[in-house]
Amino acid sequence: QSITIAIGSEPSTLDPQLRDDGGERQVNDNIYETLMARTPTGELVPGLAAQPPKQVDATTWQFKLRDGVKFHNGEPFNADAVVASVSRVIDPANNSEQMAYFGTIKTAEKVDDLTVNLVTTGPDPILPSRMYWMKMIAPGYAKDGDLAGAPVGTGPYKFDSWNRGTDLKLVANADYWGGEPQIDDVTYRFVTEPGTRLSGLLSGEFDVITNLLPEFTTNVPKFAAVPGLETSVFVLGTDNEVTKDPKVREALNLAIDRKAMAEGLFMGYATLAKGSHINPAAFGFNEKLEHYPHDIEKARALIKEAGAEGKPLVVVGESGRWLKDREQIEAVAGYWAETGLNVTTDIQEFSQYLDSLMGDGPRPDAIFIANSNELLDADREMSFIYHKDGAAASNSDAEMATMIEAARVETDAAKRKALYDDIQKKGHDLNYTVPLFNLQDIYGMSERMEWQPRVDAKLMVSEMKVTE
Amino acid sequence: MLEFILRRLFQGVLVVFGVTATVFVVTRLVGDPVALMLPLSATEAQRAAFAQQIGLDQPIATQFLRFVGDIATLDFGNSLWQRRPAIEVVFERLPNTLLLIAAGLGAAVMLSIPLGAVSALRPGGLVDRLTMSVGLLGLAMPQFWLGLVAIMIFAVTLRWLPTSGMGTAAHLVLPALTLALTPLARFTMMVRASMIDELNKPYVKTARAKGLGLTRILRVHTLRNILVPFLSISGWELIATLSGYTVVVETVFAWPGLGLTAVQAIQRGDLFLMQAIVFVIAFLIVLIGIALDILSKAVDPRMELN
Amino acid sequence: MTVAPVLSVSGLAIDYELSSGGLFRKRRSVNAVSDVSFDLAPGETLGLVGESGSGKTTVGRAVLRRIPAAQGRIVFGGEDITHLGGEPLRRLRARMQIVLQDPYTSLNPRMKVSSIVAEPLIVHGLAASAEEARAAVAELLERVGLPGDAADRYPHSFSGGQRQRIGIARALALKPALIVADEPVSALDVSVRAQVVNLMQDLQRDLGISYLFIAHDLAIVRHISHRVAIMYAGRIVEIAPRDAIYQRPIHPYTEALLSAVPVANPKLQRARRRIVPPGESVDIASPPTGCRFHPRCPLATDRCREEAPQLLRKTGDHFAACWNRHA
Amino acid sequence: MPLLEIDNLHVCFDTRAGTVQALRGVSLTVAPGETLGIVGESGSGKSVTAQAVMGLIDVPGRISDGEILWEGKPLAGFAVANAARDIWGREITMIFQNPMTSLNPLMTVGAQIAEVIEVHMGSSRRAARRRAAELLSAVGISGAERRLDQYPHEFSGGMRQRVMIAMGIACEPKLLIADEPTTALDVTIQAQILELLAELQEKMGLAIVLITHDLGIVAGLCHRVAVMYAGQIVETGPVDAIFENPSHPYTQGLIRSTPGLDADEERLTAIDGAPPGLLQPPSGCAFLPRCPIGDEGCQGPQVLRAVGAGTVACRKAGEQAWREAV
Amino acid sequence: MAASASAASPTPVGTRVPRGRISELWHDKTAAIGLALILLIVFLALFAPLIAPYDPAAQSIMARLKPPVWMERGTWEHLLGTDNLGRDVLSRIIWGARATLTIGAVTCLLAATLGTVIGLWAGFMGGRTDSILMRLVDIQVSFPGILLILLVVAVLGPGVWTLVAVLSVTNWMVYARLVRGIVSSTRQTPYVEAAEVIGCRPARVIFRHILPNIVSPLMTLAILEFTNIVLAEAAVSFLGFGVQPPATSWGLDVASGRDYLFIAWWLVTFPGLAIVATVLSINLFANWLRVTTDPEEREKRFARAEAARRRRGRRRAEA
Ligand SMILES: Nc1ncnc2c1ncn2[C@@H]1O[C@H](COP(=O)(O)OP(=O)(O)OP(=O)(O)O)[C@@H](O)[C@H]1O
Ligand SMILES: Nc1ncnc2c1ncn2[C@@H]1O[C@H](COP(=O)(O)OP(=O)(O)OP(=O)(O)O)[C@@H](O)[C@H]1O
Ligand SMILES: [Mg+2]
Ligand SMILES: [Mg+2]
Repeated sequence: QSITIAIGSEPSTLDPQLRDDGGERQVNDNIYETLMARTPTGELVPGLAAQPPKQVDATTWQFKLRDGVKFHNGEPFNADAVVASVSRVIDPANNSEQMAYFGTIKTAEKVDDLTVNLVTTGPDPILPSRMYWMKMIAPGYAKDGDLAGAPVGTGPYKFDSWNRGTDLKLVANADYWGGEPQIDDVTYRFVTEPGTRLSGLLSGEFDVITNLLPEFTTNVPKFAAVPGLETSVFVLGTDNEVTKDPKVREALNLAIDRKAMAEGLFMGYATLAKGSHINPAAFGFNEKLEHYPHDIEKARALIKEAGAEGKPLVVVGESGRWLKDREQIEAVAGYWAETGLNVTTDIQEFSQYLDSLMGDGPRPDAIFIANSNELLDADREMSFIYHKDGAAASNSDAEMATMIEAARVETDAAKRKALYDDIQKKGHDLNYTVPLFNLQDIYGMSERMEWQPRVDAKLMVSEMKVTE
Repeated sequence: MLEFILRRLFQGVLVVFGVTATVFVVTRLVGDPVALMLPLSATEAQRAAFAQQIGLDQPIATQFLRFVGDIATLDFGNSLWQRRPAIEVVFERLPNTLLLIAAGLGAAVMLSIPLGAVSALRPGGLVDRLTMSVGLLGLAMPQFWLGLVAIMIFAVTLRWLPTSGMGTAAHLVLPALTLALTPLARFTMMVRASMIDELNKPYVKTARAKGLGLTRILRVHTLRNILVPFLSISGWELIATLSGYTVVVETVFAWPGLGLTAVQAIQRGDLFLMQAIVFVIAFLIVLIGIALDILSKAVDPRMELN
Repeated sequence: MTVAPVLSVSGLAIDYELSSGGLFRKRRSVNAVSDVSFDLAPGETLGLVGESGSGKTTVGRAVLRRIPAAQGRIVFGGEDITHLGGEPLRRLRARMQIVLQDPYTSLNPRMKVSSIVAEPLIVHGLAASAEEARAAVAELLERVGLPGDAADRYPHSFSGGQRQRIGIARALALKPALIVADEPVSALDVSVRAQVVNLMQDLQRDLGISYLFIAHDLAIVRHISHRVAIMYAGRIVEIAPRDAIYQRPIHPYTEALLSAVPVANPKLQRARRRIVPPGESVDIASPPTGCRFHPRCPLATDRCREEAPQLLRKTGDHFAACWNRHA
Repeated sequence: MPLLEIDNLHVCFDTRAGTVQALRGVSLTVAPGETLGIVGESGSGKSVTAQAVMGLIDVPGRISDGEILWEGKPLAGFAVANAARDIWGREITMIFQNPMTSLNPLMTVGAQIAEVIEVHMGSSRRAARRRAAELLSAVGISGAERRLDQYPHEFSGGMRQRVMIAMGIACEPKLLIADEPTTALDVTIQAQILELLAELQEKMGLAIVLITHDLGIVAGLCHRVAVMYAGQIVETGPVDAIFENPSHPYTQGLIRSTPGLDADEERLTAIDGAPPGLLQPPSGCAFLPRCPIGDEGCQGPQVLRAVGAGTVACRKAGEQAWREAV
Repeated sequence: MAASASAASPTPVGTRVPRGRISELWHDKTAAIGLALILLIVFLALFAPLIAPYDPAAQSIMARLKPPVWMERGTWEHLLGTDNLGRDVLSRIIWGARATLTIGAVTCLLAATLGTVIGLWAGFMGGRTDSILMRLVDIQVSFPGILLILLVVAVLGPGVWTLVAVLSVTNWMVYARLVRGIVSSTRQTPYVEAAEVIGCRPARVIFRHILPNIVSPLMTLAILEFTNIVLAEAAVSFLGFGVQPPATSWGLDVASGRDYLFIAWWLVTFPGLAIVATVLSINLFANWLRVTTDPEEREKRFARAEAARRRRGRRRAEA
């Protein structure tokens, strides 16, 4: 059988190691494999590794490799391939955008044909998770093949053709070590507009479309929703005139009727964020926290108490980047206006917005972001938003920064988890952020498709089935 | 003739130079090229290296000369988005756009002449009023809207045609028709109006006095006279299509042409790619202009070529 | 001793630019008129005849200083005006006026007759407004035989002949010494034509105006002119008092021209011997060498082909430019 | 039997301002081989008459009354338009005033001449072309073969008029209508064209209707003259009679206001006033307001009646008193 | 046949007094409708704050995607329904008229002023100045319009005023051409020659004799160009580079309604119809205006109507 999947953007390249590019990943996830993998529910399991890695010392992790795996071009997958893959990504000359994930890796050493040691610059408890992100390439093909245009991996699907701008086709890998997948070939179509994707699905051209709007779940033949990687949140400027008062910040959290928003905006396909912006599927998520209640009376009282009535509050955001971003921003601004603050929204053009989010200028009172965590580990989101030096952080809490740094090098999983719980509790109590929702990914499907999407948002064709 | 082509080419060079100067002023003087062209995450070192690479440290005149030199050698730099030479991306997408335009404008031309002629024969008649109404609507309908409505009706409700993308001939139908409507309306009205004018000219009186039938007069006499203004108006439409309509239509139908690429390039802040697109289109427009002038000359021996 | 001429033109040559010469093209120009000389006495009418494109209008416009002269001198009222410009030229305009051919386009359709006729007075500071000039306008309109209510109407409500009268009234407003009339009656019907010609003659008699009267119609020219100049391809080929030209033409072209004019008398016309010169008029952009008429001339000799004849006195006031004819 | 007979022709033009009554009862005959001159004031309906004969009156104009007979058979009207097409262009042809615009600028001269031969004579393209070349020579254009492939703009005005004439005589018609064929041309060229017409008539024996302003042309070329005024024919007659002894005061005035090349009148005799508008033409004599001898009696309708060798539409014509009055 | 010709009785010799412009407009139904629509839209735009039932930006999460009133779930509170944020579609369209008309008017004004000045200059100076200026026009006309606009917007950032500026700078050429054409042809007309011979100063010649000829064609052109601006603004806003939220514009509304095309057709349909109605009514009216200010065209139109009327009459007679 063949299916057609409509994805939002065309890969800019098919080189799996250089770009941080959603379109590229959606295709290459089927061609390449990684040492570690995740189950559809997010549990970290060995992939090309034969078993979970062992920590040899504080900075060395040892991976045993699966035997008998072959690349599509016949090259064997072995320690050399891993070393070549790792070295290529971290080679500064390649200037890979994925270094955000692999910055801690110092080197890879071959132990024997099926054993590799990965050495990190410091203690790195997240390394196994990181290796879930690094695709393994064939060393020979990397030298003289066309990695960017005609990829060769070990995965269940082989590259077939790519008409730039139009479509890209993969065919099943009959020799796949995990068994030949059910679907024979898959065609990707690149359709930016959600409306166009939907119409393609409705007209029967597509079998799977990504990012279905919640409103359309009733219109499509079939759909599947799964909690996704993105959490929407407002980061509050804790040093700003008005928002430096914790009472004000608390009021901002209490003013919002998250349930109504989830129902109204997302038709229920959004989970209320529980006290922080950490993804519930991620390691380190604090299950004990509850979402902030909706209590507009108290919020008003708090604002009055803080003497902030009529004070200006500028809400910064963008439009069109994330699901219903503007809707969320404007809805929240509406709730906040009810507390008595003088709220204005500033929807910025994206590059300007990025500057507001991560630039050196003064921090906005509140800035919207839909944060995503591909590694499903709390470290990244905490460093990004809670750590005072984090790119999107708006606080100057040195104590919190220390806690985050401690957790980052703690290799004992239980201890690390406890640390993260504390950090989240602190962030929650001090109202550093206004977390909104953990957004669900919704996929539209044609009648004949059978598929349960994954929490990590990977489009694994080998997990799909067609009933005819 | 040769002199004419040379002169026309020279004017073309002036156009391209004008576009170059405009782009230079806009990107280098109005905007800060480093901020515009590098991603926000670029490091200071990268910024400095880039500034050096495009020669920002040099005097404006030198910068401009370099800019012109690069363009003359079709060196538009690497697309930031696609990480390969921008001109490569442009040449890859250009045929798709040309295909779309050929289909759309071709249909418009083929349909407009009979429609306009028939309307002109009976101004105020039923056919005429119908054509005029549709024409006026065609001129009033924004193409993006028309495209969406067409998708809603023909692709989703009736399921006759695919909604978007490129591939089979069926994929071409909706975008080409959407693209065709405005030019079709404009052409038809123009054919009709000039046909009516032309039919009132003295030479038509002569032809009638020669005892020729109306169809022969239309076919042999007036049609040829309409061709010259028709050529020039279709030239304008072609330019408008190339540099405007396609952007919208390709976006609506996810047609992988230059127009869609332009929108994506801007969304991704890929100014190099955008520049390359603008220049290639400008260049095409110049070529089209020359071709049309030569064609007009072939049709109308009176034309003074200048 | 004759009186000093109002207008004296000598050796006039005029070039037209064909292409304004784009940025990189060389200018091309055509010599429309060359070596034109004539005098015009006060109260005299000089008829200027010639075929289309022979340069009649060009001479008229040059005399009015509407186009610059490439060569030659134009003396008006004793003053050399060849290179006059700016304010002095504007003031000069009061004394030389124009009547144009087409009565339908020579009046601004958006102005009332009173404004049109009063405009010369206003621009020369003789009246502040059309209202102030009312009396003068009324007098002028009466002078050209228009009804009294004409002043408040717009040009479109007048017939061709009446419009031409309005044009003449405008030209008269400043009491000019010279009027250049460029085919003032060509566009008019035969029956109306006579009205305008009569008016012009009356005005000349009463006001002593000189006319440079340009026309195609040899009969009309004969009727109104004291002297007649015949132009061919940018040159005057013959100039003489009226009767001399019509009865004893010297230049072969004049001869042919006169014989080609049909006469409104069947017997006479059928009996006339016609010398129709073969071929068409010359293209002044590429004129033939020598005498410009030689390709069509029955008398042409080698000399005519090589050397352009000068306009020479043949007898008395009779000048002609021909190598082969002498009186 | 006359070749062409026009009987009580009325033509109106519906304009915004109202209905222009361009022709108000025009009757004319043309005999085989004769030259009829039509003269008259601008707007008197000369061209409209010719166009009506050629079936060229169209919106906003219409033939509201009257008949046009060609060799006894009706020619005007919609129903016969198709049948008449073989008469137009073949038996009756027409040349127009402005040779500059009357030829299709984008077709070669040869093609335009050959076209009419192909359509009416059913000749092959090659034969038609050969004939076109002959015709060009016949109208005095040298180098005909080469000239066939040129475009009208490469010809001078006189030559274009010759081309028009070539087209007009291509099918050896019985009647050629020439609507001011020389008005746009210089006197010497005009003389050439007129001579050509006279010559052709002699050779081919065709009848010519010559429309003109110029009494001189009429005098030289025509056998009979019809004088039009305000959409009506006011006088017809043999050319000598008309010039020597005009019966209608308008004809009189016309002839008198035309200066000659030798007469020495102090003043021209002008006809005062201007012709009436045709939106509401007077029901009686249209010339009355300008007429030196008209009186209240002229306010009734005037009909053409025979006076001497011709016909006149003036009730006073032939009266002795009138002769003296003028 | 002869019978049918004579049966058509001669038209009564009646005088049709030229009717007044207004009643003439009234008789041309399409133009009258066009003008009425234009007036309505202008009225809506002028008094948007008073007329619009809601603040166009006021959202209500609970009242999202309500269909128009005549549909099953529609309510009288939102006549044309609500959008994905629960904003009132009718109010947004009314306010959108304001944005569209303002942008169109300002742009036309700027472009027309610039173009007229340059056209006057070129036409009056003639010669070299003229040919250089007109060459400039030729060159700029060959610029890739919308793409260049997009490039500029990419650099300067999207926004209403960027759009207005860029559209003005890319649209002045038509006006320059028109004005220059009229000026240089009017300069050739005999009455201007006469005025100069009389001794009028250049300023008087321009203002008294030349300029009055420009006004009406310029108006007509500006009106027609206005529709082009409306369409260009809509297109650029649709692409996301024009008017930016929270401001409204019809093009922008179509763009944001696009994602909801299948469950809320009204989001795309109504703003789209607003654009169509605006452009169509302007075209209808401008057509009429163009013909009406040109006596020759007027006569032709009359003749065409007459011909059609006569054809109908004939058909009826045959039937
Ligand atoms: N503005 C101009 N530019 C170039 N050539 C011109 C211009 N005006 C006139 N000419 C040329 O100069 C020559 C003389 O023209 P002019 O108008 O003086 O002739 P004319 O005797 O008045 O003719 P007509 O009897 O047709 O009015 C013609 O060959 C004409 O083509
Ligand atoms: N298409 C038309 N629309 C309205 N009126 C017309 C039309 N054609 C001719 N007429 C009117 O018919 C009348 C006769 O016109 P016609 O052309 O026959 O005059 P003419 O005698 O040929 O004049 P000229 O000597 O100027 O050619 C005129 O009053 C004219 O206004
Ligand atoms: Mg002249
Ligand atoms: Mg006529």
